[in-house]
Amino acid sequence: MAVRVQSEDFDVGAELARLSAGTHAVGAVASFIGLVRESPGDVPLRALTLEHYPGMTERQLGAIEAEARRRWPLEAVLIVHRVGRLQPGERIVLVAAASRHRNAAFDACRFLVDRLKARAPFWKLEETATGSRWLEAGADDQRAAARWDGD
Amino acid sequence: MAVRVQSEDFDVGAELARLSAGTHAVGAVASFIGLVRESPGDVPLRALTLEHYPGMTERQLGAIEAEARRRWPLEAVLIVHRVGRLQPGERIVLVAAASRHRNAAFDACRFLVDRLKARAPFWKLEETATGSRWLEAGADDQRAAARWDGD
Amino acid sequence: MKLLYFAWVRTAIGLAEERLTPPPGVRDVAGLLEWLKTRGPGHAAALAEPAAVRVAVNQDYARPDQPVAPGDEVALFPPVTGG
Amino acid sequence: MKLLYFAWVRTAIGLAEERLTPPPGVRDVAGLLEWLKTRGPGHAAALAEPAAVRVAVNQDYARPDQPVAPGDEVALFPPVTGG
Repeated sequence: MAVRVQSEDFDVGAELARLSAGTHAVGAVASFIGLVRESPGDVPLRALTLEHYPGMTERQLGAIEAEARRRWPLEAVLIVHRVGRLQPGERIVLVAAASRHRNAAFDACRFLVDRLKARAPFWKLEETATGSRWLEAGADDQRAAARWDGD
Repeated sequence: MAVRVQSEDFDVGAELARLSAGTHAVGAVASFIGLVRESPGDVPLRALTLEHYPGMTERQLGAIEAEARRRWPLEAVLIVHRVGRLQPGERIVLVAAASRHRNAAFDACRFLVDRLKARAPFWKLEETATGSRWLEAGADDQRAAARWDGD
Repeated sequence: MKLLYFAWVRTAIGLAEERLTPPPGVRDVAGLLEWLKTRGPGHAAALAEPAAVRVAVNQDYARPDQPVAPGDEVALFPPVTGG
Repeated sequence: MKLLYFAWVRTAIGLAEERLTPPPGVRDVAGLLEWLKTRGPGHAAALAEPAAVRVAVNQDYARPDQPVAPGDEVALFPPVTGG
């Protein structure tokens, strides 16, 4: 399965190895790991709770994968996204693209991450000593996703 | 050590985990794995032998890492490059950049790979049933590296 | 019609899900949001700024003029923040 | 002067390494390559097209006009193909 939503952690080494297993056609695997980072402000982050829309989230991720495969000659694609309550330092997401050549792998990986951030139905609840609040979407993420639209 | 040249394989999961271990400042790890790919022509590739220039190779990789750290706010950088005789499907190189934000991680990782391909003293000897030949450098790699010069 | 709410839209409305039968005059997403606002103070608060809410009809993003039908699954949620 | 050869430069010359004392007239990289060509048929073949060979002096890339001194480590190799 190229697209998964799960609460448990994933094994980065095993997941990436699978993208080039059983074939000698892959010359490049580009990947991205997103982690729960400490909050930039004064109040320490206790946890991040990730919510999703079961059904639609997987559909959107599948559509993002399909678009990447239309745009670049890819041998394999992987998106694994966690949901639930995560501590600082924990992995949230793994995105990877495997191709014969590195330019396709790099471009596709970045495209997948940009599109995921802008379109996949996930929401983050930030929990600190002073309470909880839903994170707002960044205008940066919308811009990052939009730069692929003109291609 | 952020830069290593070795004949043995590397553990991708362990190497990438180390980039964000002991800190909660890393929000993004972008990475690249290069593998021995089957030859595009009719004659199957038997093996690729990677030669390097001990001393200069490590110095050049260190200089490439230092330049990436000057250009982007990075929490960690990793380059592991193998030498010796490798079979199709085997890993050749792992390059990774860890940062608070994904744009720096992505840009730095691609910069590291482009610069490594253009400047780090490694050479590939291709071995097939019909003999051995030294691979020629691609003009693409010189162009890919040059696009960072104007920044 | 099955309505689903996520993130702060869910906490504002106080429900994750409800089944409703909009009046015949509700024909599109914009009309549905206007009608939902009248369902209670939580709904009114969640939909005070309709531009802050994203809508999906049958699990695809929908614009205000997209038609809605009684059998649809309609979801309301804030702009996404995954990854 | 310590000379190092890599990849097809090494196989053409038939040596990975040699210690040489260039004549006093050899002052820069270009002059060194011209003199090396005269050292034998392998050297002449490897250096037939000097533009195809990269030169490093003391482990840094060097241009044709870079000075060379007797104590230097000078390496000759093809354009790199790692990664």
